[in-house]
Amino acid sequence: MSTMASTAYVRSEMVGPQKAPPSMIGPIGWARKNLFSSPINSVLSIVAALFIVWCLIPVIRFTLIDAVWTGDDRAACAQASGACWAYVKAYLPQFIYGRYPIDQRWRVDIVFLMLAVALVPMLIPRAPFKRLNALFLLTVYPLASFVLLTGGHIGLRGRFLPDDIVGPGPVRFALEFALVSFVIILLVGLGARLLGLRASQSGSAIGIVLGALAVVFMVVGADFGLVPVETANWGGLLVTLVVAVTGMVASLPLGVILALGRRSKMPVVRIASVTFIEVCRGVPLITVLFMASVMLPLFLPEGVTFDKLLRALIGVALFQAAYMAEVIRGGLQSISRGQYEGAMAIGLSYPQRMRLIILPQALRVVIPGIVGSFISLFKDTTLVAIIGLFDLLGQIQASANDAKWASPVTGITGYIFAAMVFWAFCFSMSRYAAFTERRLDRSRRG
Amino acid sequence: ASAGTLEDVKAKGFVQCGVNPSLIGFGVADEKGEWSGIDVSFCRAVASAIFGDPTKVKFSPLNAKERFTALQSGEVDLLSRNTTWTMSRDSSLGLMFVGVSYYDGQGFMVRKSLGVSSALELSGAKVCTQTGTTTELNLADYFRSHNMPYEVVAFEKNEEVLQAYEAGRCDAYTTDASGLYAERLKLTNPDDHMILPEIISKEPLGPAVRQGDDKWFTVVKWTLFALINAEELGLTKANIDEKKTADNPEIKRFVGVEGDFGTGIGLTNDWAYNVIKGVGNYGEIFDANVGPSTKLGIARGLNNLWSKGGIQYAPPIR
Amino acid sequence: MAAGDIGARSFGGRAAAIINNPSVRGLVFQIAFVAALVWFAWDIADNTARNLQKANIAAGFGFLDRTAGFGIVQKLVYYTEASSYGRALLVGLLNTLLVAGLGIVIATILGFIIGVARLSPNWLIARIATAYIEILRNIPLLLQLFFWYFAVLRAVPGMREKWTFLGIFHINIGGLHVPRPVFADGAGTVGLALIIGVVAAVLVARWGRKRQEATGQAPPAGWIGVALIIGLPLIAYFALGRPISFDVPVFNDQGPILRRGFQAGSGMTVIPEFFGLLLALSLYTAAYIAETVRAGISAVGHGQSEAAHSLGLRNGQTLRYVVIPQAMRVIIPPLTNQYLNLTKNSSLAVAVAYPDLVSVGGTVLNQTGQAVEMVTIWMIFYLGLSLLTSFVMNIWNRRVALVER
Amino acid sequence: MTEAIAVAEPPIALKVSSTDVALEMIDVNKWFGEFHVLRDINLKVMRGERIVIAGPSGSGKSTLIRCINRLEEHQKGKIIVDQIELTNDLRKIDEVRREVGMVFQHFNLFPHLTILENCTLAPIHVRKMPKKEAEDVAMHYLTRVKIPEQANKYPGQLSGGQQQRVAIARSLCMSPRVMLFDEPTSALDPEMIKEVLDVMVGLALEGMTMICVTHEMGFARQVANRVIFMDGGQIIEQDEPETFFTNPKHERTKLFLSQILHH
Amino acid sequence: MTEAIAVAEPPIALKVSSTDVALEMIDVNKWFGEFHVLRDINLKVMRGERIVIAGPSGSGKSTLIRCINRLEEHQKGKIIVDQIELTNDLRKIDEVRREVGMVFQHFNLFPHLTILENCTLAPIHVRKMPKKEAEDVAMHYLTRVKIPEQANKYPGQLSGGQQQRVAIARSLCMSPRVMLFDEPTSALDPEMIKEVLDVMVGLALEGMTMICVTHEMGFARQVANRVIFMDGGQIIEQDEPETFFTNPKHERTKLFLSQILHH
Ligand SMILES: Nc1ncnc2c1ncn2[C@@H]1O[C@H](COP(=O)(O)OP(=O)(O)OP(=O)(O)O)[C@@H](O)[C@H]1O
Ligand SMILES: Nc1ncnc2c1ncn2[C@@H]1O[C@H](COP(=O)(O)OP(=O)(O)OP(=O)(O)O)[C@@H](O)[C@H]1O
Ligand SMILES: [Mg+2]
Ligand SMILES: [Mg+2]
Repeated sequence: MSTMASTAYVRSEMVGPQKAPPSMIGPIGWARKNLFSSPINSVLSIVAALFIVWCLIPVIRFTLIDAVWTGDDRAACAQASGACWAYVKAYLPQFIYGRYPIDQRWRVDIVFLMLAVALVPMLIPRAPFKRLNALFLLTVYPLASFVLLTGGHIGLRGRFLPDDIVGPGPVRFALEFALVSFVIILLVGLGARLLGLRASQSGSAIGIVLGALAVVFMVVGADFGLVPVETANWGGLLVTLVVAVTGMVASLPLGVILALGRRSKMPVVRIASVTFIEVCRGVPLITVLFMASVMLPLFLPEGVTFDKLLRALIGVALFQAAYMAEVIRGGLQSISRGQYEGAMAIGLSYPQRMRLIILPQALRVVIPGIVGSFISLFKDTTLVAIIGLFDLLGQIQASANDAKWASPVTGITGYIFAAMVFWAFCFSMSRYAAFTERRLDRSRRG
Repeated sequence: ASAGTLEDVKAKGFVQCGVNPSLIGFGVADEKGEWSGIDVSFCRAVASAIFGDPTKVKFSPLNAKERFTALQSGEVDLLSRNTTWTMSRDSSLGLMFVGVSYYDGQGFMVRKSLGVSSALELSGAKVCTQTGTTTELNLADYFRSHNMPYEVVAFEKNEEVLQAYEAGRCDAYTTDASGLYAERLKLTNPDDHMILPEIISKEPLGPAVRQGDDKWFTVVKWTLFALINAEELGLTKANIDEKKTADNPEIKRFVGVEGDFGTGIGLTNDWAYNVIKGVGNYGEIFDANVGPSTKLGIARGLNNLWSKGGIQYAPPIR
Repeated sequence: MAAGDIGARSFGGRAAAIINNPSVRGLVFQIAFVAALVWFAWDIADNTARNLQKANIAAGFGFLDRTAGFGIVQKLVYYTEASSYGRALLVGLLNTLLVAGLGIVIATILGFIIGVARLSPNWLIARIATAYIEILRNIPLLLQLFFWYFAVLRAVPGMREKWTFLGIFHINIGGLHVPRPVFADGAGTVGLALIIGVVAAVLVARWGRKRQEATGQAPPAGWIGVALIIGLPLIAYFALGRPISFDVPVFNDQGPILRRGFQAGSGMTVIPEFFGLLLALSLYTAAYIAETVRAGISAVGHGQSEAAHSLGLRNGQTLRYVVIPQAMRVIIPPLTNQYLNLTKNSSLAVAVAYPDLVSVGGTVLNQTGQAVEMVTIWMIFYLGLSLLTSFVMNIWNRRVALVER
Repeated sequence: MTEAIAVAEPPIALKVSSTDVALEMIDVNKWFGEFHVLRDINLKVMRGERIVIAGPSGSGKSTLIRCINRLEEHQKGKIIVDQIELTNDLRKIDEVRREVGMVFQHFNLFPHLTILENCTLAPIHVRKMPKKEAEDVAMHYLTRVKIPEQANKYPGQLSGGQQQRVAIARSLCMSPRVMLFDEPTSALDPEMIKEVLDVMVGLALEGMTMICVTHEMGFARQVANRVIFMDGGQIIEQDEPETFFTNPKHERTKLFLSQILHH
Repeated sequence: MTEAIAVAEPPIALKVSSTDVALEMIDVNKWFGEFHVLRDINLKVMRGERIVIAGPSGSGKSTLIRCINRLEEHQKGKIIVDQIELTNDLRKIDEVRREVGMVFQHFNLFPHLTILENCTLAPIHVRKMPKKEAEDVAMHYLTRVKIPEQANKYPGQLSGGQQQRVAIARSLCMSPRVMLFDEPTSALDPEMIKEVLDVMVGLALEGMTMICVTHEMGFARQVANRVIFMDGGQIIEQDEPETFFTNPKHERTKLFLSQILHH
């Protein structure tokens, strides 16, 4: 140990921080660290740089340098070796509205505008009135959009009252509705009495539902003086958004029900939910769409028909609901047992526990998942083109063969344009999902 | 539904008509959503017959796969979508064709640069077509019966067939000849392509209705006949008002001045007058949509009146 | 769960107690639920039967024996227009499996490369990988499919021209033309030799591992294996007097223009529809697999590779023995999902004329009107596939689950 | 950890009703699958009584009190709370839960609601109280647990001790006639234990009927009328705290006490 | 926590080679980006020496020993291990790593391999040892760290202390000439610390060259030849443990020692 005495050492003056060698800092340091940290990396960097140039040059040439920006018909693009943006410009209204009558397009604009105005504050975490806003988005907005887009005034004629009492028409429908409502309220009241619940309470719940239904019927049946526009004339971005948004809005409650069903203690309910979910997730969307377009009519009694767009919507919504159910189930599983028990211990009933405690928390957790599955849905809307609906892609495809603009570059320009639109939508949504995910992480930690 | 299609149509106030959304000359909608084409005009004619108003019609664009279910399920009242009348469709799809509105036949379009002048030279060719139609079957029959090898590339939609053909994926594009003329217009250089003279199949195209509703069947059938008869009688949209008063008993019966033909089929007696007033006669429709003066430039050919060398022939109104 | 002596002492009647019993309520609800389901199903079945009867369509799978009458451009088994609908569907099914199988292989390889690239310390490489993922994942597959298909069609030479690689691979718009092997007597023996070669290679590999365990030194088992797999069949091939000949694609550049180009029936052709679909499917899925792989690798803590390094394991060994085995546990389940997605997505074939099960089935449906039967066949196929996969996955998952305290 | 209280205060003497039964368990048995967790439990709690349950881990203490408000179902025997027998009858379960408040080890506050909302939720939705009134009640109890100023914060922003006090206030807002506590302080840091125990002592002073699973022996000494010792799913011994701690009868009790007191 | 050892044993006296240099650092400097972590480090370790490095958090202790087996790259100066200078040469890095064993704070066992496989992985693949032999060696070291019976379990099934002992055994299986420890006990519960320290003392007794970042001052007193105190990326003071603890010279050392010893 004495040998070690010589190693005793006490620092007399401190070494101050020195500047890092130039190879460590600044652009050089950065490049050395990130691009040329080893011989292999240097080679890779050079190859990668060349690859980028090799990819970008033709893309830039095609989309910008050699592109045709102006022109009135295919003559402008016939000889072009770049994109034919003139064609996109000429067709832009069609890409957005399809064949929606030109003088009625303001209605679509309003629908788009309302969506933007209602959605943006919804997405900003700090914006106030979330609940009201959501209520608007899930009730008023769909109803208003329906009336605006179709023109409303659907012929409610009633079904079963004999013609000689009152002829088919809104009056008969109203009468029948009142009659049915009365019977339902009566039955519910009786049932509640039997179960020993307070009749007034269940009655008012049913009353609210029936009242809401009545309002819905009144709105869709009323004549607002709008020209009816058939869904066959809808197209482009309008159809894409209608399919995506409706699919989403409809699949949310369905997904919640399925997810709860899958976790239910009742075997029948559980098995039914699991079967539905797994079947939907196990088959390609396009077979579901084929089924909706070809088979659904077979399922319905004679004379009952659905609009083609509506059929696609049903198919998409059911399909999406299965995926949504799995996302929501993930959220439900992340809620600790203690929350269920806490809610039980203060005396909340099952519906109350779900509505007040579990779902609000679970849904918040799954926002990124929901946005993620919305992105898939948004991309999948293109498949409706296969069953002959004119979504953005279908519209672009149809127009690329329009005799007026057909040229070798028209089709590819259309596809590039569609790609840019879809990319912009999906990419911003995926960024948003990432943002909420980070926010959730933070709030969970903090 | 229970009451019969005619009553239903009258009750709802319009005819729901299934058409092709993208076949120039037969069924196509322009940018503004205005529909045109022979099949479309026929729908309007039916609306005119029932309501005296050619605009009381709504169109459902249908693709090849959906069209029959759409009709069977009652989604449309009438299918007027360049559909070939075949026995199996009458027998096993639950349809009834009311007649032939256009005598067509399957043909081939090729590039002129191929130097081919007859379909019989197409041995070994690659042929593009749309799936789910009779064309696929005719094609197979034709090449097999001539002992020629071939390869078929079958797409889901017209647009895709055309893009593939244009890109050079196949030597020939086959569909009904009328369709070929229409599709050719969409090519970058229509003049580089030609339609071969051979017609390899009989393709009588006509409107169809559901089986089991004879009343409706009769209305639609006679609307078609009225169009043809009008041409024969020389009645046009322009001159019908003036000829209405003519002494010709045939015309008198036609416009409903004489006889009770309209009420007999559940319509008003001036139903035929309304049809012509609304859409013109068969010849007018043909000329306006596909005739030589249009971009399609198809000659009357078989579709001329029987009296003028064609085979369009309608039973008389009497 | 005997409810004991209900209502013996407490208030409320017996009836109320029964009605308020959750299990009774559950039972009633379930019975009502089943009744509703049955009624619903019965209603649908009834409507369908009536509708079909009206349309004069006989229910049942009898139509599968009828003659199809249409041609199919790519068939792995014998098929002509005169074959039956059933056979046509088989052709479609095999085509689906072919494109899905190959797509899975390519997507996996590509996905792993890109996933690893995304974690590369090289900034440029990581950025390229990120860009690839962000672009491909956010554009609908159908659009990409059109893009690739028509881009491929426009990029390659026309029907009367060709690009040739290595003298035997020819590419033009008609597809990739390669020699088709023709088997004569003795070809079976060559096949047998190949099988023996593979078995031997496996044995050698196993011997190699044993040897390494015993001596610490690894013999070049890999090379020996390769030599066996290639060498044995070659020896058999020449020894038996070349029992396998090749039908070379015939390219004709004389005569009438239509006659020029590759002659039908010669060689083997891989159609461009297949390439377009394969390209789109594998590029698209690779983007997802890359994300999966990245997540899997990131899930293996940094400490693991540090520990491996400090034990003296080299980068490659660290990856092979430490990082990848752990990453795989995280990667495999989502990877399986991606495989299933790819298989399901292959149904988009219908858009580019590739005759897969859905596309051929669609034609059959349209010719026969047997919608219910066709949709049933589709569902059974895809469902069966996913059920099978998840079954296998569950077993595998249970086997590799980390043992915890 | 037990020092916080053990040192000081003398036991609280309070009137306990001798006729008014708050809760009775008669021959209660419970199984988890094959496992017999509760064995022939007999327990009678008079109104105003304060009972502490102690015992080694896994002895069934939590299960016992969770049976009382039917978070767990028992399979044999009777549980009668406030003259209501707990059966499968949903309405009775609801009624019992309304009468019985419960405080958990991990608080189980609802993180998506503010403190005030946590407290008013049940009064509004279960007792159908007007919101204004529910808020007044909630503020009253929050003041009592000494955190009125936190009413508009979220649980995540509070310390563990504060959260547990909110949990107690939340239960009190339903004006329960019996309060159950399942190790309310065992997830807390030592300095927070006292603030929670103080609140509980306050409750006891007001005569609340309480059943409390805890290892805070100081608290037991000061507050309980009776200490129950459980092991292996059965009640081994019960007695007044003084006797229980100074003179345990059963071997297991002695062993257990020696462990926790000398820890 | 330091009591476990501090109380008892006297310092271990062992021969240290005076000529045989195990490791030398000459004017080593390292930056993380702009941040100067290691400043002019000069350190010579003789074979058989046992060095303890102490210092406040963030002073660069971990970075220093991680530079020794090139888990971090230094930018200036020389590091020579066993006469091999660490440069960018991959082969030399490999060689150094084979000679140097390292034990981490968080064990970093491979969770997908059994204990035995954890220990044999490197010998088989790096030292090209036959499997059988590697297993014998592994069992030998596992026995030495007193867990031979756990050989076929997975790390997840072991307690922290056991895992850290496996980590030590795993390093030993490569027969390193120098062992580095980076706070090997700071992630462990108190009762496990002793079992790990015991193993380390055993190693020291056998004359292993060790560099150990730790705050276990009892261990330092008993085992180290030299204690090095770092702060701000520099070596502030080094001395024999006795002198170091009883008579620190530098102000910062005094401050640091007063803090950790009175903790
Ligand atoms: N849901 C359950 N399913 C199966 N066994 C359970 C369940 N809940 C508890 N047990 C078991 O029942 C026994 C009693 O558990 P209980 O939680 O009542 O004990 P405890 O006395 O509260 O213990 P601690 O002091 O650890 O909280 C334990 O062995 C436990 O493992
Ligand atoms: N990879 C890195 N990049 C940037 N800074 C780092 C990195 N690793 C460590 N540092 C910084 O270097 C300084 C020294 O870190 P080091 O881990 O060596 O400290 P330490 O003395 O081991 O501290 P502790 O006792 O907390 O482990 C710290 O300020 C730390 O934040
Ligand atoms: Mg407990
Ligand atoms: Mg450190």
